[in-house]
Amino acid sequence: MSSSALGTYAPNTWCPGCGNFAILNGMKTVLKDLAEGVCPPENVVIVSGIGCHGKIVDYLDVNSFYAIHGRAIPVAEGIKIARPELKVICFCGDGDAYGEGIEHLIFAAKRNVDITVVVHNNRVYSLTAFQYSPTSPAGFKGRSTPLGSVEAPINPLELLLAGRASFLARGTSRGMTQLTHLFREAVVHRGFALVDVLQVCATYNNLYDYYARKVYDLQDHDPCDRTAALARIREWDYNSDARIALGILYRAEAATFEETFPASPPDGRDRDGRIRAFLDRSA
Amino acid sequence: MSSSALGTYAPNTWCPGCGNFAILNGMKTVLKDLAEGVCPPENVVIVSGIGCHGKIVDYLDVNSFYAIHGRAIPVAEGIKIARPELKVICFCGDGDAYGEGIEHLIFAAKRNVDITVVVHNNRVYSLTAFQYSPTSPAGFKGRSTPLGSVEAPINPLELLLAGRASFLARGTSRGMTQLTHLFREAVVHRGFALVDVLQVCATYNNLYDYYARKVYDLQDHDPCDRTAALARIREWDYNSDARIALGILYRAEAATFEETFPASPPDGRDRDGRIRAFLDRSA
Amino acid sequence: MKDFSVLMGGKAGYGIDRSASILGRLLNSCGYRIYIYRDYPSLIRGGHTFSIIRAATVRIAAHRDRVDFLLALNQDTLDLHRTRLSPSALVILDSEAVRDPGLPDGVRAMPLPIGKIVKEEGAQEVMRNACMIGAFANAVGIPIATLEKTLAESFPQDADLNVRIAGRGFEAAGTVSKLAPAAADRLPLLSGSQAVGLGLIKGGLRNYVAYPMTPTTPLLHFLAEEAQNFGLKVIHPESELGVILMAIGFAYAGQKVAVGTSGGGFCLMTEGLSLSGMSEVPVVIVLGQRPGPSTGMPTYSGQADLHFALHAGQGEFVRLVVAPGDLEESYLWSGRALNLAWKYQIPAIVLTDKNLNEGVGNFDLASAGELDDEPPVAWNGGEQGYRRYEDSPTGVSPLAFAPLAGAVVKANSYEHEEYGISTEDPAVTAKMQDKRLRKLKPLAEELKGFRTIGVYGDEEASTALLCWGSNKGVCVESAAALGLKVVQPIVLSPFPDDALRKALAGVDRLIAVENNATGQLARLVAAYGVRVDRMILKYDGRPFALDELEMRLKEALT
Amino acid sequence: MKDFSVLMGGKAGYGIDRSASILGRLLNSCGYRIYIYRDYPSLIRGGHTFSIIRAATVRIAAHRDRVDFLLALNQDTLDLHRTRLSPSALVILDSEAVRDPGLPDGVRAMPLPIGKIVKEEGAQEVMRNACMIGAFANAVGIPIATLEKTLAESFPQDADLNVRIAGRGFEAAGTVSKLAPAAADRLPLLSGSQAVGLGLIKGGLRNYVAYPMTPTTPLLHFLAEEAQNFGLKVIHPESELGVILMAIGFAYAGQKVAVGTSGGGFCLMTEGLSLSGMSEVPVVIVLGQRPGPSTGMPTYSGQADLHFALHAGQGEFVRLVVAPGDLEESYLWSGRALNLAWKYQIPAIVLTDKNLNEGVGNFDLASAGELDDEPPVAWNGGEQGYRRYEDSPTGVSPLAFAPLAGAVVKANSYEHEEYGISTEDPAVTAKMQDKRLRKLKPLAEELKGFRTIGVYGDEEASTALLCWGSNKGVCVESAAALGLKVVQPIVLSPFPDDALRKALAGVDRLIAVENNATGQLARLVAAYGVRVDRMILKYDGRPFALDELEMRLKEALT
Ligand SMILES: Cc1ncc(C[n+]2csc(CCOP(=O)(O)OP(=O)(O)O)c2C)c(N)n1
Ligand SMILES: Cc1ncc(C[n+]2csc(CCOP(=O)(O)OP(=O)(O)O)c2C)c(N)n1
Ligand code: SF4
Ligand code: SF4
Ligand SMILES: [Mg+2]
Ligand SMILES: [Mg+2]
Repeated sequence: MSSSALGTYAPNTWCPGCGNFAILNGMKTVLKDLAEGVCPPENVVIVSGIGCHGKIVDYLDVNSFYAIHGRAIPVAEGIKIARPELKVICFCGDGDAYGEGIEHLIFAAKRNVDITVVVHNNRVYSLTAFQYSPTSPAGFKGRSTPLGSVEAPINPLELLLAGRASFLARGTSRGMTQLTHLFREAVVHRGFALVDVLQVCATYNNLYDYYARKVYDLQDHDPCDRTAALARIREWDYNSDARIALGILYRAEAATFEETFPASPPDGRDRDGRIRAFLDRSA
Repeated sequence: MSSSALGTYAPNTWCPGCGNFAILNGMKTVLKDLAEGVCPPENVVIVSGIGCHGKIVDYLDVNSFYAIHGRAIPVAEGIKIARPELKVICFCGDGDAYGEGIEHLIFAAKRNVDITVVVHNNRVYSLTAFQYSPTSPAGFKGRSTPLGSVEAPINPLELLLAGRASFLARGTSRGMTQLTHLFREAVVHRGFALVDVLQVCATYNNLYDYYARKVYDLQDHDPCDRTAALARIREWDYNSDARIALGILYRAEAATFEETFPASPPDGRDRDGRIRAFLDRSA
Repeated sequence: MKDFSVLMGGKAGYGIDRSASILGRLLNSCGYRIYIYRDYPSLIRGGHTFSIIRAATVRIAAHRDRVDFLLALNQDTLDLHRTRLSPSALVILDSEAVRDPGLPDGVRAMPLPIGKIVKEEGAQEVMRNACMIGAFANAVGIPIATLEKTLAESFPQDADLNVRIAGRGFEAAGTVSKLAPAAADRLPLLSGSQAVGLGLIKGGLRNYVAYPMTPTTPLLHFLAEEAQNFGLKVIHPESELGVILMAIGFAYAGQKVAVGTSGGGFCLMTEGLSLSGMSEVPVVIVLGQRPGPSTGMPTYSGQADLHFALHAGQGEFVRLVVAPGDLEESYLWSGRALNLAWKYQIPAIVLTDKNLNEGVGNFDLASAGELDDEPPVAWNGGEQGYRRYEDSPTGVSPLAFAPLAGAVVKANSYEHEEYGISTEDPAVTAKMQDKRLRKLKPLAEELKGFRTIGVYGDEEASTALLCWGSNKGVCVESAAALGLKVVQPIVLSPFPDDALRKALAGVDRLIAVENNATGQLARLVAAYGVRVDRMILKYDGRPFALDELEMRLKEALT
Repeated sequence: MKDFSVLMGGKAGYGIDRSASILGRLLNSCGYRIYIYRDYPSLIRGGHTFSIIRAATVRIAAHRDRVDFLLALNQDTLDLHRTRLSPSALVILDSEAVRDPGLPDGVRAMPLPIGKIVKEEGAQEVMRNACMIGAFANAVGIPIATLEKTLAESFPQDADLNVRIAGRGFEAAGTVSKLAPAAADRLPLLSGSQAVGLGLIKGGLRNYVAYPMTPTTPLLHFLAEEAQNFGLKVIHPESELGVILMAIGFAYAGQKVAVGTSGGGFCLMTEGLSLSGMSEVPVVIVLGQRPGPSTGMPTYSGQADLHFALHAGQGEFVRLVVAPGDLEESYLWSGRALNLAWKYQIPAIVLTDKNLNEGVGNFDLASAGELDDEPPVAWNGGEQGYRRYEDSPTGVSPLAFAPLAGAVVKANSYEHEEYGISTEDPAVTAKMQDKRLRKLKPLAEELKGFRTIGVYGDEEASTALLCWGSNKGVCVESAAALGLKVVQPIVLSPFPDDALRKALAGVDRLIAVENNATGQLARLVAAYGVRVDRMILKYDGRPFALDELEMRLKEALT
């Protein structure tokens, strides 16, 4: 199938130069490849939160659930646990997944449910027109913090490494080939996968040049080496002025929630008989 | 003042042998000492979640807010930000602070609000009569997981270290002197402090003997050494069968939210004049 | 004895609850109909918990304050409940644990060395329960064989010891009264939670997702316990936010799902409820009420969340709200709620309370009504491709579930057009809002085919009681005693106002009986022009007892 | 011209919004009364956004669909709005950007080389706005001096360039009509959000806590911007759960606090709302409505959350719910809500909508009504020590705040006794529930002293419009035109049913006008025996335009 076939008729309303286009195109390529290979398009379900990022589900012509702000992840978990044969991919914002609904992110990682979470981390609340987010640097002058935020950001990758996520990667909206690679790896990874995309918000937080100066691709980094992963992840804390590693930071093998969960006998079984038996026991 | 003066007339309804008694008594001692020293009792406010742990606010005759399940921490933050002269101490459960409301824990640590959070970590939902909690080991057979939970626990201390908490300690409900020491240090610490208490639930998760075999007190450990702290914290993951370090694991100096927050001019000022001035600007 | 009550009490964690159900089984097996009321504080050990086991020759669903047998294993039980003793009550007490009672004359005491017996048998203290049960059995003339059988069934492990100790209690006691059972058949004893669970299962439940919260925790435990037996996935996530959204994920994937909670947890589900309404992804919420506001009194009962259930969630969408009044209705309407939620792709709320969920009584499957696992309206392929929100005369769009080649299933929380893509167009917005609300009519029509309002008592009576939920049992029984009519709406949304007016034909005095402080059902019917003349309200967390309500009714009627 | 409308549109992010307020200021400074309607989609750049600036010689609070001036900087603006053009409208267009319009005869086109002018001045494209404003000024005969003054005020930085470019636009245009302003004085222009914010500040607000959500985000921005000026702490926490609970912490500590959100965020606040009711810790929630269910249409307007606001939260507790209808009411009732919440220690909800929050108009402080920072009932010491929940004839307990030597302040979400310790005692439970609900009476009494129901139009008319919230403006104006009466409840809980009946005296036909699909106010008044004869509903996210409502009313009246 052609990746254009993956598009919808919905007019795209992202700003010119928005980093979300890269995520959209990267994911199209991956879905196209999947479709030609292991996974027919009808086996893909994408879920999103609410924010500029969320609009991506309107632009991809595959099964989707445009969920609510901060709560895309539990929807994705439910879908995956119900039908493990589905590939479930979640698109979240930084306000969305690292703020409003961070508890779901942490518990999805804890369970190691086999879903992919792509965070459009533009480090700002964009759709609500410019407030600081959990990954905005201290001093960020958004419209809810006109004198500058007094909070230092969280390091989502460090948090999730501590939370036993089994796949952690970081990309940017300028590195299409890399992004596509990371998406593919994340989607095929068995278990919970997070891709933190430093998606540039051209309008409210244009860090293209900044990132251009700071980022580097991981060379001979062994993602299975947890200590190395932690070192790379801690190199930049989303606040200070350090080098920013891109690529697959961490990867581990671990049993998934849905495969470990006690398999319940097939349904369509004699429920009537079992109900009657239960009632007899209760007499 | 006598520590008995700190008690109320409320009948104590904890089970015989419950580890919560140690937390209650330890805290009484600390409050008593504070009262004789730096902090008169009326400057203390305790806040709790809902669970067996929460009952502690009924048993301590100081200012208190018996809040709702999982949400004690934002209440404590509000109180502290409103009146920085108050000592605010939060008592939470593991289901409460590591589950239902973990987002608040993470953001209170991120802000470094100067509150103390004592988690009664009995690694089970007790008041609701026995379900697994976020720190229950994999395979835990609670009443919501009769075949054994398929989830490995989170390591709350590792999570909060990654979340930049400025004070992290662990105690048990068997180590009164130590517990008292940890509480005192946590309460006087300037910034967000967490004490994870391995509080034994005598009825549903009696780990007295287990802990007795596993725990050890930190010797010549430098809590300001983050790497050492991480090593000690990762030594035991709340799941496997390892040594369990007790004591102050991590401590750092950091500006608090309330002292960094832009001081707004004193109130009781000429608001009428300013409102009129604003209206004139808008004409 | 045609109708008597037994109270057994003691410290929490000392097997009172278990003993109560054994006493229930015992009398059930003697051919009585049973109702058990459970009263326990929010603590794990200690305090005082008790159960009242009522046995009668006819079916019952309420307890009496007045008890005929008091089984006292500790002093509290006697001191706290002596006022309940009927004039000719019998008090069986452990003479080792309970001081000389000094009982009102007429009341007989039967002191037995229960503690001593248990020690002699080298058993743990908790086995005093078995000994007491044995003594009671003999006191009411239950044959030793029946006693032994019930105990053996009740204690899979160490049956022998329990049976022996019960036997010693039996010997020690004398027989003071005679049974006069009626029923030939034997009906199972269920809690309301079990009835709800079985109804959901019969209706096709595949998944249950819940975060523990009294009074629906027993439903979580029941379904988790029976998951393998009935082929369910039962999941306990991080919070009620996780619960409702995970459930919506299950439903999107095509699997019937329910969740359970109480007021505080329901608050956290309201955003998901509204999402269910907008995305038309069906979810069933079992909302067990307890006294509020806020944490309130977790282990007690109330009916103060009716209007919250009716109006929770932003925006306007069709919802089904049902409040079953007894075990059969709990079974039937839980299953129906699941089927109707899927048929109309709407959220449904099964509104119960602690009293209904934890009360135990006889369940009659035969009389409960037909229930099946009804499939939703499925998409049959078709040329112009799949549109998740295809407009239709009923407002219902055919369902397809991933993975399905040729169908792209797009669910959306934004306003959206038929394909599922977000829209801000005014015309499309109005059209899709109409489409969703159009489902109200066929739903209301279909409900007309069901008994949405229960009518009991003297059909001709000009005075009627208006009640809902767990008050059904106590109202029906006291109405029978006082020659009144009872009108009990089971469906609360869409509200069956025509059926209500029909039910009220000939009624010139309407008395609302509710477990809240403001008369929530009374306020609801007022919006449909039905005036309530008087309200009998109780909001101390305890349900009405039969004798209590009869007394308050007599006051009201004079 | 005594009453005319100007429409300016373009891509989002190209200064349309700013230009609209400059046009408003400009006409305001000419002695007109102004109302500005803003219409924008949920995106940041592109799409199409527009504003209608209406100017009249009398105070107005609604827009017309029909416009007399269309300022088109791009093709969309003309194509999308040409149907709005009045017979003798003037279209000023940038001849470089807009193709030959082919306008209906009667309508005049004024093509100007705006793009070219701006290029010549070496300015950015966005400055085409200034040029267009200049052209418009001349077209309606506004003196150049007035234009320059307004622009200079509006552009603190690069005023000169803007003034110069506006001047070029002015020169390029001709004068086609004459102003006929009336007002001698000049009233400030405010948005509803600003009016709410100023009212809260006047009422003693110390803290504002919010998580951004349209349509209350502008209130967050306004208060954050003015925090230093008015001595506020403005905090944006992790979620609405954090918001409401942090706010309750502020209030426990004795500081007046408000929060703001919309439907989805309000869902997440309902558990805190119920906590506020039980713990008697006052919190004010500004609930800005938008079309739902769920995410719905974030940047548009609706009135579908009335019953949700009235019944949100488990259990029964007293709440104040007010729905201001214009800027002065927004100011007055936001401040009053704050004071009353503290006086009665209850939660209060200020129910607004996008149309009210983002509409801009003249604000008259003098006519708004008196507002002060009223102190709550304070504890005056006293022998038997402090009891946070001390029972009292009004149900209100004196407040003390930590740190206060000699007072232990215990707040509780569980049912509790007077000191604040948890209880499960039935008698205490009923007593404390009564104590909390007793506050309803004095609150309702005090409200009787206020204008809780607005009555407008022809007092003698037998046909009345029933409306609430932002529909006040459009209803009052069309009622005046059609000789009808308008009845507008401002307070919705405790509901002023007596006042409503009084207001409806002599009315024999009642028409509800609401921005929802089911008539929520109509349903509310039905519970008080007031029958609505007809409903005029609109639920496409757009508020009623004046001409639109008049048309629908005429249909309804014939
Ligand atoms: C419960 C709830 N709260 C608030 C909002 C309003 N809202 C919509 S998008 C958004 C945040 C957007 O930030 P982010 O998640 O980073 O997404 P971005 O726009 O940056 O892609 C908010 C607060 C909402 N829709 N629901
Ligand atoms: C929103 C909400 N959900 C659920 C509950 C019911 N509940 C009360 S305590 C509790 C959990 C107790 O576990 P934990 O926090 O570990 O406290 P513990 O009893 O073990 O001390 C729950 C789920 C509640 N009160 N509120
Ligand atoms: S506001 Fe930022 S994130 Fe949103 S579409 Fe524009 S550039 Fe992209
Ligand atoms: S149940 Fe466990 S935690 Fe609760 S009081 Fe008893 S021993 Fe303590
Ligand atoms: Mg963002
Ligand atoms: Mg616990």
